[in-house]
Amino acid sequence: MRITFKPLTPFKVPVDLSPITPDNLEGMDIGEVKSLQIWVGSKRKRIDEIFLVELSEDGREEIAIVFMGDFSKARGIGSGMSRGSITVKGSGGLRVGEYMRGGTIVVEGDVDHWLGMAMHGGSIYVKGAAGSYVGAPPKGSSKGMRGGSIIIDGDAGECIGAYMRDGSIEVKGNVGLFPGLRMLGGTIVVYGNCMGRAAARMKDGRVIILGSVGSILPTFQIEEIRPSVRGVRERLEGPFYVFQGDLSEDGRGRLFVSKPSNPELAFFEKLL
Amino acid sequence: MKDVLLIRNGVVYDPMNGVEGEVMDIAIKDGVIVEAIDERKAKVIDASGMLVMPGGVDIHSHIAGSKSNIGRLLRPEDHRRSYEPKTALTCSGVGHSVPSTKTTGYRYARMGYTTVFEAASPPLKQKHTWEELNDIPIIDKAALTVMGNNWFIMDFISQGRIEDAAIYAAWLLKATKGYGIKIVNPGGVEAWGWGGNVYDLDELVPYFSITPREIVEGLCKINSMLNLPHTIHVHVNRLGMPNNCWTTLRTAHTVRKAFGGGKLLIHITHCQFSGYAGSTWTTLRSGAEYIAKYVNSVDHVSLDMGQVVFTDTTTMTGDGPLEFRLFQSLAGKWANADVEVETGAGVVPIRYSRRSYVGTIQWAVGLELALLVNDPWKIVLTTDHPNGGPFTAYPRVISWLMSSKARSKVMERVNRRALKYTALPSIDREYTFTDIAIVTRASPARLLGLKRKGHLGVGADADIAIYDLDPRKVDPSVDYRRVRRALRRAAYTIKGGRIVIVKGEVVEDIPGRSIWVDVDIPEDEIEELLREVKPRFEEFYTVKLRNYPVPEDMILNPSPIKINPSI
Amino acid sequence: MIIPSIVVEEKAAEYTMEDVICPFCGCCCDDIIVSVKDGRIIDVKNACILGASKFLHIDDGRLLKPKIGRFESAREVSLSEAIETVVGLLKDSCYPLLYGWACTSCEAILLGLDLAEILGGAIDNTSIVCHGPTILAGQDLGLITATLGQVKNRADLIVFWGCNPLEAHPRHIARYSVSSRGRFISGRRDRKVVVVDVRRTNTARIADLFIEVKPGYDYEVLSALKMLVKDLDLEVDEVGGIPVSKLEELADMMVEAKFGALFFGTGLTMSRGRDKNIEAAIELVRYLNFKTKFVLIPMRGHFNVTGANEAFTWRTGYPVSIDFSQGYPRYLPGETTAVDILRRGECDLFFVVASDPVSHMPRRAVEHLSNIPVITLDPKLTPTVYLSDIAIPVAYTGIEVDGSVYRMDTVPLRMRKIVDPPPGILPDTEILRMILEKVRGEYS
Amino acid sequence: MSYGGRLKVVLITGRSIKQGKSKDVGKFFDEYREAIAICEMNPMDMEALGIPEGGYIDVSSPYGSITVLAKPSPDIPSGVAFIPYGILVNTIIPPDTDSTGIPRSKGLEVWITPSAKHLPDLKFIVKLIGGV
Repeated sequence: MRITFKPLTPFKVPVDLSPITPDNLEGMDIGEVKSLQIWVGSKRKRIDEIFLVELSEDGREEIAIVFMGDFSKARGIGSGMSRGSITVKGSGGLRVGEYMRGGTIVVEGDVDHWLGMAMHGGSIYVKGAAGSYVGAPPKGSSKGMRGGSIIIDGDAGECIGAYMRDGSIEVKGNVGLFPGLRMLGGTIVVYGNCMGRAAARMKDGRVIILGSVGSILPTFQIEEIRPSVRGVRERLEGPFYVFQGDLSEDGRGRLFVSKPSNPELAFFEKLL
Repeated sequence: MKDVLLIRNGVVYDPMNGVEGEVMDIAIKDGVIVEAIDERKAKVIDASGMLVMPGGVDIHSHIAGSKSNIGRLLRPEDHRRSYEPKTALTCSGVGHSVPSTKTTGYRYARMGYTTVFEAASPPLKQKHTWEELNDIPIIDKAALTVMGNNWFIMDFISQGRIEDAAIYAAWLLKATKGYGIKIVNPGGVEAWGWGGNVYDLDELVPYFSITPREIVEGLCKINSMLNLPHTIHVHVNRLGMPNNCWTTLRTAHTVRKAFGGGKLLIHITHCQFSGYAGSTWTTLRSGAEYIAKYVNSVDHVSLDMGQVVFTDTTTMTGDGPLEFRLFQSLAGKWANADVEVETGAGVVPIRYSRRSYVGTIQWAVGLELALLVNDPWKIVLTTDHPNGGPFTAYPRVISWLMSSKARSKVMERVNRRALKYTALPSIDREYTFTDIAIVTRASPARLLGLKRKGHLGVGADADIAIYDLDPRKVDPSVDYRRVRRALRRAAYTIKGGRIVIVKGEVVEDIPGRSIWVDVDIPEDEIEELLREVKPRFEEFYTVKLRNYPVPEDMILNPSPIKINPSI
Repeated sequence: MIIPSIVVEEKAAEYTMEDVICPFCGCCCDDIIVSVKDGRIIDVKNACILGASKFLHIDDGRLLKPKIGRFESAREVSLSEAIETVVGLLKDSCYPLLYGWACTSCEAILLGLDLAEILGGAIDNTSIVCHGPTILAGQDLGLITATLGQVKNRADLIVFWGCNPLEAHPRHIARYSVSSRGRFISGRRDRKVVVVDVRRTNTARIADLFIEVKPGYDYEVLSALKMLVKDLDLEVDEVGGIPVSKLEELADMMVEAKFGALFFGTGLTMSRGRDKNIEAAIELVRYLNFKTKFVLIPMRGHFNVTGANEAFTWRTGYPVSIDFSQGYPRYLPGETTAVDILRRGECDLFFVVASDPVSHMPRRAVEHLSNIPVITLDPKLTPTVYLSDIAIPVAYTGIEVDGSVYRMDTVPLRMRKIVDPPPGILPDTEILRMILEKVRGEYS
Repeated sequence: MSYGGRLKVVLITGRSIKQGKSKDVGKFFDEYREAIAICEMNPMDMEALGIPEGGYIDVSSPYGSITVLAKPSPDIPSGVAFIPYGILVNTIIPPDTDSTGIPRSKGLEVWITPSAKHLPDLKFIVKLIGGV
């Protein structure tokens, strides 16, 4: 079953879409879906006051939700979902896939900050760019991403995978500062460049950067050079400098940095 | 009409007046309990089959002030899991272990508590404490003033100028609108100013020629010179360390040696945290038996439990070095906030785990204290909110006190090894409703010297809790769940003669009163002392003497208690 | 003297007030002497040039009448008309943003929180664009701090990192830090002073050691210091443009201090890494506490920006950026923060109290104000007032009206009124109370 | 680096005593405008660009461009420029906060070129923001 939501008019204020998940819509008929209430700014509104809702049978039992349009002011798309799928044909807003446990989310445009916040499982695929704190726990908590996978085709912001414990994040574009901040486990692969300070304060886990990294924090120590490393779904060809850290945290994490993309790190070879 | 209220046919527990489960009526007029009223004009609450007690009194709870706010700031994750949306009558709020101000008031009132004492407020930051207390609705409140590491007090005592120390303390209480003398790790927090601590009653405080023993004895003397309604309120040295029950007993005994028995001299607060035997954390044992034995044999000591509850909470205390030690073992968040000349503070989040050895010992020590101290008038139920757990856990604690079955249920799931080193499994004492009314109402009110609280006699404040629970029909020993549920949400809470809670929901949002002691010392004596103190005061402090006191116009609904000192 | 009040030496229309609290920066110096003649402040003693300028110029560039209309099309209106119009706009809004609150009293801030809660709007204070990162880092790790008197009495090492007190907090040096005298420290000669900055500031000139770090490399330098304090070896010779030997010198000074204080400013909070820079500083101080006693104290800007954080926190649990749209306080940086709400164009009304966001926020963010109503309460004619659809003049907190404020180290102080405001001008608390009452009427 | 009369520098913003003092005098007074429309630079950088003392410069970022007065200051390292907080410098500061709530007001890379323009009128800038 496929349910499509099209905004009647562009959003002017934040819209909380967290109740519209396959889990919540299961067993509802179109009337029930339309009468669901969500927060639009500080007002409670019925779904059919703001969306054109269409339901079509595609012969599958699983619920597929489609959001059509610009959702850059939306919050919490796919919040806590455990099954089914959500497709956003447009931008996705903040906290897409927060606390997600299963199922899939595909966003065709960009998403804002806190993508896959504290996610436990499932998979997220963003075709555009993502903001900061991908997979990170909400402020103040240290329970980061615990499973599942996130793939971003575009760039991503700062602190992706902060406090991450397990699962994987792959970014095809460039990332900002601090990928893998305070990471405890899991894998982050950045195919593009990193602005710097990769894996700061990491305790464990793996951060792999194929582009340039700016510089390596003084709290990391070079260990070896490896011809290739295991990525998330494929083997990545290097060679890679392998750093261990963060030493100031007694960390045992690994930071893999492509040797060809970072000629300025050659001086580390002398230390081997 | 609104001010005349009749509570009809309630099953009343009022231990201070010797009422134990009698069915009777209570008449209220103009906010106080009266002999009788004209029933035709009164609003009547039908309390038949319901438990009626005085409003709860919390003797020790960290609800307001600088360190509570640090706790709130430190813990967004604590707020996200517990929030209350606004209603037509009430403000919204958040917080499981460190609730926001409005929520604090509502939650206490929902449990039938009507008077709460903020446990420790540094004088320099007492304006902050009062701003928060002003913002806490419904309940009456007061704050204890921290003095155990105050340079001026320590200097005066060590110079033998006890009268001047007393005048200074009286001025501090007046200036900051404090209620009593709080001592936190005497000397140890001053040592924390250099990153140190003191570990023994007779260890010299660095750079001061004084020992913790002299501080405690000095302030105890001052307390009686000033005729304060409450005794000194002491958080002892070595709190939260193994084998500290001996320090606790020596602290309690030192004031007896100095001033004799016969009357209350010292309140040992959150005694659970200072009731450990065993020399290391791995060999930690309960020291509750030793403490209870001593308390049973003397008449100058009172305690509050500081019960630990298995939950995620936030520890906060003026004992800066204690929080640093806690941070060293937990390695999570740690906030520290030293206060010049006076004290320190620290905040560390903690999760008390049932499975942990230490957690289980801690849980057992609090209950053992409450069950082994024979006279309930010597003990008060607290969790040292939020240190042992949030105050919202009181109904759970009550169910453990009233039912050995409830305790066994928990003991089935705690750390087995730890249980072997506590006496708890062998204790079958169960609190009665009278005992509960004592440890949650009458005893704290008496220990604090609140004459109009904690009882339902004529002339008492009409602060009353009514619970949907018939003590004649429910056996708390068996049906402890029912008791717990009823105590969580009062059927009615009456505060100052107004019905504020009905069926656990706020029906009227009124401000409570602000209580402090106004010690009547001749102004010229204070002025003379301050003239002498001023140069040093302004050398040590970063604020002028004139900007230090809490102006009275900052306080909402002031309700000072006049005290005549004997100096 | 039991409850000493400000002494007013009254001679007809002339009087002098002592121990006045300065309403300029986060130092909140409380020893100012102000002389008044015919209702005007004519002299200020003890204050720094910044504070004195504020006291002496309260009548300049003042907004004197409520106005409706932007720019040149503004017309003067009565207070009641202005308030009616404000209430009408508030009622129609679905997601208003209430912003400012750093230059007013905690009493006004609490009323602002009431208003935001009733309206279901977002409310933010200016700390988010200066020491917001300090708060964010504090929420992850906890601040290790002390009141300024601890520094005055005990500190034998003072480090200023990315701050320039001689220009931003001119009396800090003499009253609270470098040359202050206390019980255990008798002045400048008992102390070592270190300045770490990207340029040789005036403050750097009075330091025993100046360390010039490459702009944007504070995080690396702090991380390296943490390694050195933990006695770990560095594999590089230079970090952030500083030779490791110099960092070793600094690390040794820190460890050997009996009581060290690290003051930091926007040089850390606003540069590359932002809140993570503060996290690194906190971690450094944490480790230093295993070896000695060390605290860190943020150099807060406006006189009550700390109070705004405190009042926000006790009422809502969060120090900045509260969103009440779902009926209870919610908070997430990047989502409920003022700059981000404006950048995404999500609020439908902007209500400013005691701040000038048009000047102090990035233009790309405040450009959203061209689409929505803007309401401002301010004593002065600022760019924000100029842009506002409605502006209501208010009295100066701490000069024309009482109020409670918090110093940078969270010490609470009570400000006292010195002179009357110009005729017809009310305190912001009064205006907010009037608005609140009418809004409550509309919503009940 | 200077090429073709352009210089890439790292921009630092902050408080200056003049800005702090004049902001309470009045933000539409010349004193305030003079306090914030100033850019402190290393004298060598100014020389490289051929800017005389008291000459005007344009400071540009991807978000906009402003004209300010150049002031030599030997305490500023080469490759760094300092402009006090205010409405002018905020024209070129990026609005994105990377989810921290605070824009990156220090450490932004900007281009400096000698300018033939004059100091802007602050009211005019406010009107641009306010949509006139």
